[in-house]
Amino acid sequence: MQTHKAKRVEIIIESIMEDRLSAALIKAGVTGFSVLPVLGGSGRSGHWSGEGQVSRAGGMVNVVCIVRPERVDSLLDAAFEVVDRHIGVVSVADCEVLRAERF
Amino acid sequence: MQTHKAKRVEIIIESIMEDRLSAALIKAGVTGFSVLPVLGGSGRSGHWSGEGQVSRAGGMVNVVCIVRPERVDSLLDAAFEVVDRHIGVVSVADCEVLRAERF
Amino acid sequence: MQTHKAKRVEIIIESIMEDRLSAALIKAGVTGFSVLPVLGGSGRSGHWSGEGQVSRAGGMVNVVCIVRPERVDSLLDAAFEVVDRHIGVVSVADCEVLRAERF
Amino acid sequence: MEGTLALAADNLTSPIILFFVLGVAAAFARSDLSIPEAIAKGLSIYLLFAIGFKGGASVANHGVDATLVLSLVAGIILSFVLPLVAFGLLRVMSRLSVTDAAAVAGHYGSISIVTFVAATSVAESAGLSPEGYMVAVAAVMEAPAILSALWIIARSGQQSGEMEQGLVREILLNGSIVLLVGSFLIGGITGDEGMAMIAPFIEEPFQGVLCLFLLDMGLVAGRGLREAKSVLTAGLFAFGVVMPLIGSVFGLAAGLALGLSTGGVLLFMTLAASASYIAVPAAMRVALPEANPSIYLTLSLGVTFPFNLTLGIPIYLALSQTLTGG
Amino acid sequence: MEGTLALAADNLTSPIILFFVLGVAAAFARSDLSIPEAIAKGLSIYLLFAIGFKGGASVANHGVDATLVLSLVAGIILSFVLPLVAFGLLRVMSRLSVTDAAAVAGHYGSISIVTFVAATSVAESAGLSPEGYMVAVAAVMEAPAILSALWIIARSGQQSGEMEQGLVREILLNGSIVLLVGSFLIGGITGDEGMAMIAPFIEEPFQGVLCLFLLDMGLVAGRGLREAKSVLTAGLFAFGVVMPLIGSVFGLAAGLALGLSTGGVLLFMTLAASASYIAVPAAMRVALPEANPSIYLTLSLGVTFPFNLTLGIPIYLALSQTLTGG
Amino acid sequence: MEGTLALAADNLTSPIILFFVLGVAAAFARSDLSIPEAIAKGLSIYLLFAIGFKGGASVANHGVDATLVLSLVAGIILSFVLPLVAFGLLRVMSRLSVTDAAAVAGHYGSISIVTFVAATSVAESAGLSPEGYMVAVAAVMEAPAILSALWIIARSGQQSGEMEQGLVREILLNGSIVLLVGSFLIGGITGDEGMAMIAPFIEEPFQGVLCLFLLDMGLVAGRGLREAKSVLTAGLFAFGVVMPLIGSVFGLAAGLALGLSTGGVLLFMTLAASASYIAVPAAMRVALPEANPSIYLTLSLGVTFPFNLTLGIPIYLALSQTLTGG
Ligand SMILES: Nc1ncnc2c1ncn2[C@@H]1O[C@H](COP(=O)(O)O)[C@@H](O)[C@H]1O
Ligand SMILES: Nc1ncnc2c1ncn2[C@@H]1O[C@H](COP(=O)(O)O)[C@@H](O)[C@H]1O
Ligand SMILES: Nc1ncnc2c1ncn2[C@@H]1O[C@H](COP(=O)(O)O)[C@@H](O)[C@H]1O
Ligand code: NA
Ligand code: NA
Ligand code: NA
Repeated sequence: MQTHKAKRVEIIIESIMEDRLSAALIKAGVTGFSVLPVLGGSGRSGHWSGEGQVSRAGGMVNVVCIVRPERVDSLLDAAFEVVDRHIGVVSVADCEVLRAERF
Repeated sequence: MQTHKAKRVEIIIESIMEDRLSAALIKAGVTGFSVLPVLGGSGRSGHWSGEGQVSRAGGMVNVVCIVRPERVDSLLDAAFEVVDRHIGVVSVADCEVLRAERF
Repeated sequence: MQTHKAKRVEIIIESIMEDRLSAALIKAGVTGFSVLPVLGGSGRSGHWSGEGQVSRAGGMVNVVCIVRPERVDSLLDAAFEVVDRHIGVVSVADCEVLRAERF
Repeated sequence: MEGTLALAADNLTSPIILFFVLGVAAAFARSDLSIPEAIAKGLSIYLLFAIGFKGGASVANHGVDATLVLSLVAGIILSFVLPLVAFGLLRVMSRLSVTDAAAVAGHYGSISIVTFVAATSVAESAGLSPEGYMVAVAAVMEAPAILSALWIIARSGQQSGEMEQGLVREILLNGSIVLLVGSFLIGGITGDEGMAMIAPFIEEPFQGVLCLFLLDMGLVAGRGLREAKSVLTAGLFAFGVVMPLIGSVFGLAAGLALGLSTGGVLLFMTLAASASYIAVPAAMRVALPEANPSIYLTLSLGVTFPFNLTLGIPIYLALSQTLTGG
Repeated sequence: MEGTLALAADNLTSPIILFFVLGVAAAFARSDLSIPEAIAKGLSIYLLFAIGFKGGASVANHGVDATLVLSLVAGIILSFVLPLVAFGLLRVMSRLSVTDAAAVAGHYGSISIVTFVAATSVAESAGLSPEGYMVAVAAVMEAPAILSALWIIARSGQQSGEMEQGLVREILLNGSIVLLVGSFLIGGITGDEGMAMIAPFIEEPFQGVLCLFLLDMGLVAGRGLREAKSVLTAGLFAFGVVMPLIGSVFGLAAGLALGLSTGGVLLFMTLAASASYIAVPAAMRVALPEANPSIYLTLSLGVTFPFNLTLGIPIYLALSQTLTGG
Repeated sequence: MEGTLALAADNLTSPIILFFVLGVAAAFARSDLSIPEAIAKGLSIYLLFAIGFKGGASVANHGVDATLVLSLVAGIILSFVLPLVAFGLLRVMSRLSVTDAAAVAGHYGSISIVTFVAATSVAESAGLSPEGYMVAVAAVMEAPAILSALWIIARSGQQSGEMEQGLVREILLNGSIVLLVGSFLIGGITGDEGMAMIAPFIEEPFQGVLCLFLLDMGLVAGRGLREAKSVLTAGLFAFGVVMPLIGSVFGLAAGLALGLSTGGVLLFMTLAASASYIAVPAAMRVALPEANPSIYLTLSLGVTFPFNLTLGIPIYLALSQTLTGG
């Protein structure tokens, strides 16, 4: 099967920032992304869990974004703007994709 | 810790196609996979969100499948069959695994 | 954007073992991790799905942990201890991160 | 006529409709109000469970007769036929591709269970007691329309119409049909005794749960309309209003021919007039992935559903009352 | 005897059982009907909350006496002892490994709260009023059986029996025990006044919620049976039917020795006869990961639970009525 | 005075408070008892829906007058002013940074809807009938305090106070405000007729749902307290108890000046005394990410909420009864 080089960017960010991140990604010309739920976690700011939570203050989501390698820099710049003052983790990895015309 | 080379295939696909994809993967000799929920996303066909949805029409899932490198081609062929006419993203990345006898 | 080399460890493990894994990771000096839900899957022990489940016996979670490369070995040792007798999958991949001071 | 207007006005200020409006308004204002997916599914399970059971218990009370069977047959036929009508209409009124038009047509042959529930409430307020088995008619009308839509595609020579193995079983055994039919049968078997046991669960809170569910539907419809403004041409919008009226006439004919009560005729009209937004969209994503879902979802949930809820049902009630003399 | 048969027949057509059957049938037919995980957990929280509170309020009304304490002690002893009986039986009736047999045995010493609730309904229909503190007996019987199972393993020299630190606390404080006991205590403290406040929430809708929960259990059990057909040998199946009968005899002896009312004896028999499918499976996954979960889940949820629901409870009722003269 | 003590004692043993205590205890004991996130959100949607609707229906019954408008204005002013008081107090009583102090202050200007509901129950038990529009006052008090907190930051020259575009809309249209106000309006429009339809859903089960919700709040609060023990200095703890008392005096003054009924004064005191734990934390995470959430959440949910629930409300009731002669 023919595959094409791409980058997989995963951004773990507070739920309340999701809309702002989406908007920034779209502005940066990203053609697609998916948002995965996160149940809980741990970091320098302590332990958290979404269980029983009513407020949107606490939770986080994992935004997965597969892009052509040449787009990754503008994506990271856009993501950084949003994440900057906030907690969260941005990682980038190499991957290959089927159907490259979609990216 | 001793690790072994493997491939991590992640397939973001419509929920309604999950059963067909599972069946195809198993037929292709894949020994295991896990299905992760997706809350929403954006792509060429627009924005979507699972919030408040009752129909199974809308949602997507992320099927994660770790395989030995030599199995990845038949896996991709099988996945492609199912995804072909549908929206969705297939990506492959290198990884290492513990307990290689499980794959 | 300046990025830094890191390792992305993903551990798919039974929900009931999550607390023990968290404790082990923290003991091994891991600075952060996130827990993602898993809806279902398939493996040598058969097919499972969280749908309609009340008991915590069945489900699994995906623990994602991004660490500096030099920490990955102690992390894997810690994870192995917990996963050892249990079902589950441990994978490691290279990635790059923004804001390396957080890891 | 005046009665109809009064009723329509009354209907427009019922909590059910106002909560739908609240949902649409919140979505348009981009409020973050939302109902968790699991809760929305829970509400829908409750509604199917309750109306299925009530229908069955009512049949247990009134006995089964030939009209039940004939009504089921009529429902199946309508569900097969209406997509052909809708498809023809769409080819005239819109510029949709064959695939998109067939997909939309499939939705209008099938039914919307919440519209059915709303019509039942209106029937009860008007002092009517529709045949309990109309719930079963609703259930049998869910699926045939899908087959019709696929047949239209197949006939048009489009590649995508081929019936994948397993699809028919999947369509016939989809969760909402199984729950509705299952609850109907259990209500029928356990009758008054069963009803006495679970009435406090399925009767008293029913209207309140319905309000919450309509709030959710409003939120989803509003979000859909916001996103899909561009696909909604004038022609399509007109179709979304005209088709339920045409469908209701078919339902009226069937109801009168079967000799149903006034309430039964009203419900038959409503079923024929309503468009699916749960079962058919899911089937279309599997069988016709090329069809654009925002077209059929926007039409069904964003145009036809609110039309039926607000104006359609009062019209169908007036017609059924006039023509059955009820 | 005739009364028992009539009751069993009646029982078989109660909505509760029919919804369980519907769930199993839907799973076997591979319908996509499903209850979201969060909703299933919500239903189970509701049931524990309601029966705990009702039990406590009833104790507040009738006062505490020595029998309460003795019943708790008897429950704990039964929960410790029954796994030994079950293990012995399994070694005779099946070819399970020591680990698998011990894991299964642990389930049969513990209890199934839904079976308990179903028996309570049957008791009430039969005009009995079981002691309110039987809920507390149910709670104390959840955990000891797990320790028994681990002790069996440890004695057999298997490596896996070692008691990990924290496990006992985890077992004793598992969510369902805490919620059941907590609600029981709060019901006991607030008594009639508390009951008056929340009765419309925990009494009226109870049977309806139970129906939905049993639908879910049927779906899960059906899916499990479909997947695990291969593990269910004739010997194991027989064990799943014989063991509850044996357990019920232990419960009967305890109930009679304690001088409980007819309803109390029925509930004690039911507790002893029932097998856990929530708390014990979770503990076994932690403590005995080598044991095959599809064996114990299939037996407990797929064989013993439906057996108790349909035939077991009427038999226990007949026995308890005959032997207490109630 | 004696009456107050008796009431406080009574209050302490209400199921509502005991379920909160159960939750806290379970969290401290590290039980795995938990309410799924979707269920917790569902419970909170139910509560907002119910109290909004009831408030609106009650206004429909009693008519709108100038006091309504003046009460809304007073609520808005209080919500703007109280954060300034709280901020001043915090600078004296604690060593929080300007950012943390402003964030905490914002919570105390806003309100906790569950505290409001608990006070309503107490009012009803005491035979009072508060003005229905107090629900609307609660709604308008949610947001202004957030703007006050950001203004404090901006004035202090801290960089983070800048008002991001979209934030104000987000704050004003947050889900709980929209649902509460929407239900209030619909209750007002549909009045008695609407109430008759959905009363069995929003009135009878209300107290039971509230118990479950408080169990959940106890679990969350307990988990928070366990994690955040270190941030809770003596000064902060004292603030969490003193600030509601000060707030209640402001509420008292407003209520008396407006000439509200005894129940209305009680509710105004409670609103002013309570601290937000849903809307404000979310806004603070967006606007002031540098502020430490465990400080404001622990104070609001772990200290002030239980204080109000147990001691505060009885005190406010005693004061309002004495001073209105009610
Ligand atoms: N190294 C990491 N790997 C994965 N997730 C992380 C990591 N660090 C932080 N997180 C997630 O981000 C949240 C906030 O992190 P922090 O800002 O370090 O408190 C944590 O609770 C985790 O959910
Ligand atoms: N590049 C991408 N990275 C991650 N997810 C994507 C990407 N493109 C599409 N998706 C997901 O697939 C869905 C359908 O994509 P599309 O077919 O482009 O509309 C989107 O709504 C996303 O959830
Ligand atoms: N190769 C794999 N890739 C992804 N997930 C897996 C894989 N193998 C097993 N799993 C997950 O781990 C569970 C238990 O696997 P097993 O121990 O093989 O039965 C499966 O049900 C899957 O959820
Ligand atoms: Na129709
Ligand atoms: Na037992
Ligand atoms: Na306040």
